[in-house]
Amino acid sequence: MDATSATPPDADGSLSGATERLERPPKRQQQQQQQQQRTNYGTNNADATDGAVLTVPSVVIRESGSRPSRLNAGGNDGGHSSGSGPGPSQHDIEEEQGLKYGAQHVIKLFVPVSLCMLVVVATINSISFYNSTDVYLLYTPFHEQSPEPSVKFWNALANSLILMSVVVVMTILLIVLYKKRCYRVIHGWLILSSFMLLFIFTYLYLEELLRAYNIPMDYPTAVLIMWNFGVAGMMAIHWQGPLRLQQGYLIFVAALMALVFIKYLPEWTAWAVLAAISIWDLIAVLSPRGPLRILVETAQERNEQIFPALIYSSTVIYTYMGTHYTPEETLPTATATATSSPSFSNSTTTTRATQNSLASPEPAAGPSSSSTRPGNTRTNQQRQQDNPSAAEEEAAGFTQEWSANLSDRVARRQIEVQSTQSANGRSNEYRTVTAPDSTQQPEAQEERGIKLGLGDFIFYSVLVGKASSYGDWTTTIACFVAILIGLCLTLLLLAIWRKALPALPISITFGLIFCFATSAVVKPFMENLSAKQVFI
Amino acid sequence: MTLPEFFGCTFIAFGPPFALFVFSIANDPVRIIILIAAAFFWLLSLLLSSLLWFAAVPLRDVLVFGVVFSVLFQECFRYIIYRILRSTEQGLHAVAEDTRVTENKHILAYVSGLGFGIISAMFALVNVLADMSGPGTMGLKGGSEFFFITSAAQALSIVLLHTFWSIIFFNAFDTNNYVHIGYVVGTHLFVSLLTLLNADGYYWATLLPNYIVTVLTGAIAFKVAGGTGRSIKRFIMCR
Amino acid sequence: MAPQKKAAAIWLLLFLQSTATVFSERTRDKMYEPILGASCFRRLNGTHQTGCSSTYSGSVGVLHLVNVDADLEFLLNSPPSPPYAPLIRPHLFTRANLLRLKEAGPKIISVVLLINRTDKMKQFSHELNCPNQYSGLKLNRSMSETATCDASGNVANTWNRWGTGLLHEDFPFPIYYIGEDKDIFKLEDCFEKFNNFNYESHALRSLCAVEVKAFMSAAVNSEVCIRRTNFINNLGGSRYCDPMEGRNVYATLYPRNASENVEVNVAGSEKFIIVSCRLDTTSMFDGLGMGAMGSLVGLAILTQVAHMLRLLLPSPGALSDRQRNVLFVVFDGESYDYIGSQRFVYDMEHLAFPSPSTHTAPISLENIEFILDIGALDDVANIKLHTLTSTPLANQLLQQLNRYAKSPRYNFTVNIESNVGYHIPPTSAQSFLRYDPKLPVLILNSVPSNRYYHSIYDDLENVEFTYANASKDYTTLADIGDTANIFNSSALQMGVRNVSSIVAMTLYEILSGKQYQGSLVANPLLADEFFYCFLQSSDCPLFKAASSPNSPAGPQQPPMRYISVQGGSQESSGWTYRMLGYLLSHPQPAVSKENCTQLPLFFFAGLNGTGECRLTTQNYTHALSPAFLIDNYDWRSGDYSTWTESTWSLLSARIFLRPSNVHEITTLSIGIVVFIISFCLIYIISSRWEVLFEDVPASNAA
Amino acid sequence: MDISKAPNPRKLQLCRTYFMTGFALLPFVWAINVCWFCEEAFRKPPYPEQAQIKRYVIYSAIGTLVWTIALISWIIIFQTNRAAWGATADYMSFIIPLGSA
Repeated sequence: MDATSATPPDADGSLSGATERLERPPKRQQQQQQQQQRTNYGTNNADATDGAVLTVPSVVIRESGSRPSRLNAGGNDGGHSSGSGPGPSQHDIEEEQGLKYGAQHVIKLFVPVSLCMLVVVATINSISFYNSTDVYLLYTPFHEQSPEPSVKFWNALANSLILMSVVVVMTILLIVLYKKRCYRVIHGWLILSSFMLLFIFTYLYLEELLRAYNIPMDYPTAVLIMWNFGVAGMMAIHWQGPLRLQQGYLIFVAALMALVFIKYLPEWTAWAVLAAISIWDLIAVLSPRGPLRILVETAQERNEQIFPALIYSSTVIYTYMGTHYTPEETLPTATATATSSPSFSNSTTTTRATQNSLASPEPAAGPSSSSTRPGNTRTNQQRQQDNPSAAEEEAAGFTQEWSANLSDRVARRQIEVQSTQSANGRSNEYRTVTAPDSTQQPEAQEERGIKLGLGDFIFYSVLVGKASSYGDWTTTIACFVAILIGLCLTLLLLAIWRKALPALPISITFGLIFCFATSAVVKPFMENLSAKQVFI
Repeated sequence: MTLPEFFGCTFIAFGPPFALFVFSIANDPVRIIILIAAAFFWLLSLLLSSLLWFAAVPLRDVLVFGVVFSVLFQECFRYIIYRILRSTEQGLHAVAEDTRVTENKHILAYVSGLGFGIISAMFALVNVLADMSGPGTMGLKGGSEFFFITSAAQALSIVLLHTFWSIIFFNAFDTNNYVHIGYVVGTHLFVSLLTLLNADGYYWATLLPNYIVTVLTGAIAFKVAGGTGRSIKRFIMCR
Repeated sequence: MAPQKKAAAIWLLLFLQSTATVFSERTRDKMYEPILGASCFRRLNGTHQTGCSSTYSGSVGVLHLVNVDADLEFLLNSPPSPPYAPLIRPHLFTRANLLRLKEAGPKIISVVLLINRTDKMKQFSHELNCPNQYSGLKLNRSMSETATCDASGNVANTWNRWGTGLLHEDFPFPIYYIGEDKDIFKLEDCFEKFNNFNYESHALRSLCAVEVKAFMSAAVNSEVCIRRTNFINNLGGSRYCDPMEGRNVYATLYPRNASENVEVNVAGSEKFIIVSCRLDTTSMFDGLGMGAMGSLVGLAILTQVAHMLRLLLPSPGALSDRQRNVLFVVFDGESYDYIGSQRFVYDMEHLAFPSPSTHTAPISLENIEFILDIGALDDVANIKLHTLTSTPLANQLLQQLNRYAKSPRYNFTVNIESNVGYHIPPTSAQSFLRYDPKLPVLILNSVPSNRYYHSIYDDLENVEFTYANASKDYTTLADIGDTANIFNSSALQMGVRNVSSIVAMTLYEILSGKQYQGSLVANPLLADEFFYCFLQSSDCPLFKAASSPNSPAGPQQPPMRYISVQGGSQESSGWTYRMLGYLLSHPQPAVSKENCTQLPLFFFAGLNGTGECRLTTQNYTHALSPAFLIDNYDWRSGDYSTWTESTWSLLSARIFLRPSNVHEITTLSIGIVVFIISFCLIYIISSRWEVLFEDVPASNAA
Repeated sequence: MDISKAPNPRKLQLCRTYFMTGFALLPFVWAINVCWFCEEAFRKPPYPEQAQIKRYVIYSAIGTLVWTIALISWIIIFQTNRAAWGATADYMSFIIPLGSA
């Protein structure tokens, strides 16, 4: 190790030793095993200890580093989380932590995003149905029939403007509803939209899939498959199901949505919409009067825990904690958090319940009473951290039809990460929880999950799918890489700024640039090269 | 449908890189990110070089021109990556799951090199592979039926070469070893220009030297990364 | 701002101009070579499917040029690396050979290519020996085959003695016709270069192969595919087959007076002489086949008769009986069990002809004085007048015909004989006779001598047509001697002139009750223009004159005369409609262009392109078999035509090198080996990499 | 949600609900139930509710198996006899293949 980065770990090392002795050992061994399974260079002792020490301090750094800061933060600005600086040093440490979560969660998002894109691209290339636009949406009255590029351009512009206005209207409507606390309506629409996706669009997908391969199928079988698939999906998404299943369903739903966009949007309109959406995203999330921002703030005022319906999150911690402490109360909580549940309709009470369930452990849990008060603030803050996503979820409420779907996707498009504080809050409770922790360490990372709205999945996939629909794979790959890099940057900014960020602008901008540049400039070059088998 | 050909070539070209990815990249998020970042930078370099090629309309059919410049661009971007990685080392150190990434700088070099290699091989091969899955093979209008398999082999050598090059390159800048830098750029140019012969079907004339260069570079990289004959012996002795 | 804008503009321009110039070639362009041609496709009737279809993803076969039967034997008995795609010349494209290929099955023979090398070709007809064998006149309802032709008996007595009947066979492989020489050269060259040596090592070599994509959606028979098409079983319903349908064209010599309450009164006292012929032809391959001799000659004669009568009898005033009228009908889809005429009879039976939209009284079969059907006049010099039974009408007509035919004044060298009995040709008349054998039906038909009936080779060579392009007025009648210097007496145009003049004169005599004395005869120039339009190019004077002024010129190809399906190109019926309209119409100098908009008034371009308003009498009737109108029609009953045409997504062919199995397997195994080795190796290295790179710190000491 | 963290009564309740839901022609739900609670039912140290969970899991497994067999056999029957059944088969079909009986 070189001298520069030596000191902090050492300091932590000692601390970590202490904490370790408290309750880590089982976990540490288990950590070793994991390393052995995961990484194959964990065999000899030096490494093993290395790994373990490294992991445990990584928990503890947070402890020592950010607890005071948390206190300050809690004191100064009632948990307005935007990294309001305590000492710069601590700030740096926090940043490092942010980066650290970033590093893991970036991958946790890469996998599903890539899977979603994979599904879309594979479909586009195998099922010609999704490749040709013959039917059009109600919202794109101009069909770009004329050969004139200028006319096409105006058509595309007009279409995208119409779509965007629909989106804006829906979002504002959403704000109103949310302010009026019409959770029933919101949730009804939410269920309806996912129902549509899971049944109707899946039906369409199955049909086109079978037709593409000319496979006969009888109605009893088809209906049975649809029924099973749909109901299981509704259960997994809106009620309770295995996390993997839920994530799988969310990815599939996003892919379906993307395919529908690709299928029904005219050529240029699709591109225009992509651009417009990302701009709108920027405005809605960042501008002080942006609707999503307003939603977030209302949510924060109400101090509500809101369900992440149709948002891809790798976290299950609320469920876990809630259920762990107050089972009967937190049934709604659990549903309301990990998966969006019908029982959210009686939201306020349940969220209160959540709060209790979250706050109550603290006294029992905290090694020192000092950690309890922060604990409370923490939970609040954490809740406030969650709210953006929450707010977006409400947006999901609005989806009934095309526009609705669109709007909620748009509204839901936002990245949101628990701040270090909340993370520590959990890691703190962790210590007290003697849960059977075969999967605790991964959990510990999963909990402060970055949430990525399905909207992002959808529009990323639309971009890549559109690119691949031209039958040139280099373009597809370029878009893919560009989008991932954009996502990386977004998450980096997220870790630095600690505030809800729009996930589309950077990625989509990169994606568009690379898509057009590749198909226009790089493709001929590469094709000349690969035709002559020249490698560069 | 010559799917066999397709899978065969895919395995040849992307099997080893895939194995490398699975065993040495996949389980460390930081490495994955670096890999993708490297790929992104390679894309940038390609974009620049093809823009140049594109703008220079008269020189379009003169592939040598494009090749040389793209090689130079790639090396420039390799250097840029080097600078970036070295400057963010502290951050990385804090971020990294296991500090080996930063302890052993060669891992960074290796990862970014692999990123370079994979993306360039993909760009060179993916469309060919896509065309391969049809019912036919090469050779109707000139071009031998070994077109695909040689392309795959070339792609593999390119992946490995990029990895080795990056290791040598990074270390060379760490140690101001200009010979190595020259070697990297030189061999890169040599290999790329050599592949120009493929157009005339001198497959062995290109493949053989390329693989010789690959092995040579691999050896140098191995030495640079701190391998020695003794270590190999010990490695084989399994002690 | 400004400089930036400028820069952007420059970049944009650069992109645009350069993207235009950039030529980038995908690898597949070097692997595949498209082959242009026409494909055989699938048609279905009530009981069977006929024609051919490729596999869903396209049939691939190794090219093998078949020059002599021995090559075929080689393919069938000892194929080194099947499946093969024999390149067959027309003279080897016989029933026997094709059936053997069919028996060999798609494992051995996956594609058949027919190349346009017509030397050695003696005949080429894929129609049955008895065309429309199952839909003609039947003696009694029990028997399924027509009584007018004996398929089982002596082939010489059948109506198409050279027919192989392949048009009604179902093939498990696609058959692709390559007409262009350059494509044939491509194929032969590829065959010579890669396949035509060292046959033992075929299994080890990459061979030149062809892939034909001609996948047909429909299957089994019309009943099944129509049922499946009509049954909406999911969101995006798919069409499997479409019924063959077209348009019959009819025109009356004199305009019929419009009557309002059309549904009640039948055209009581009106008497019609129907002169009919067929419009369509068919062939095995999509979009090919002109049916020059098979059906076009008849149409030409009908056109000229109509035109001549129109000029000889300008107004009903000249008639002995003013209630008389002549109805010229051109039936579509006759090649497929008389679709047009069956529908025509069906409509008349149900008083649905003409359609109420024309506001004219419906015509029933009682209104028909007699029917003169012009069949296939393969030999325009020897014509038979066919009738079921010898009636006074027939005798009188025959005698009149012969009078003009034999008359030294005109010296038409035409010999017309009577033929009484059941041996009547497969023409539209059979539909009428089938409805009621007692109908007064006379058929002009010659002894069949067409060796290319219903084939792609029944073209202008078959009728030895050469376009005189005299560019004179063809809309007037010609004097006997006029055109002798243009056409020699044996020319097709003259033959058509003779026959049509004879018929026209006869009809004139019948209508007006007095013999024709004039010296004017039909104008061979009209026949000349007619054949030019229908055999060489739709962009021709006659069609121009018959269409409205400054309407776009027709395409350079002749109009397609296959009936096809709804939405298919109905160009032949369209052109016929305009042409008959033009030739039978009466000029209306009084009416201005503005008022000359809706039928029956039509504004023709006219002979010299300066438009003229004319009162027309022509119209369409729907030529769709009644089988598709009757609910729950029994598809096997054979009462009406049940022909449908399958839908398909694309018809294409391309040649390429098919890699040998050995090559594929080696590639795959090498790949797998590399994959596994690399996996193991890298696993070992990465598991013990510390050992390998022991002195790491030393290296990054710097 | 992560079942391993849920309290035992909750597990039992979930398992039962899934099992009951399965009766609504939902073999897939049963399959999920099996995969989800297999660990709970067999690998975990025993606790009071485990017996019931085990029972539900086993029943679900059986149900899934029966359904799978039934479905597969039906599909085989249908595909083999589709051509023979003619119109009925067509009216039962979700996708009728192109170009074949």
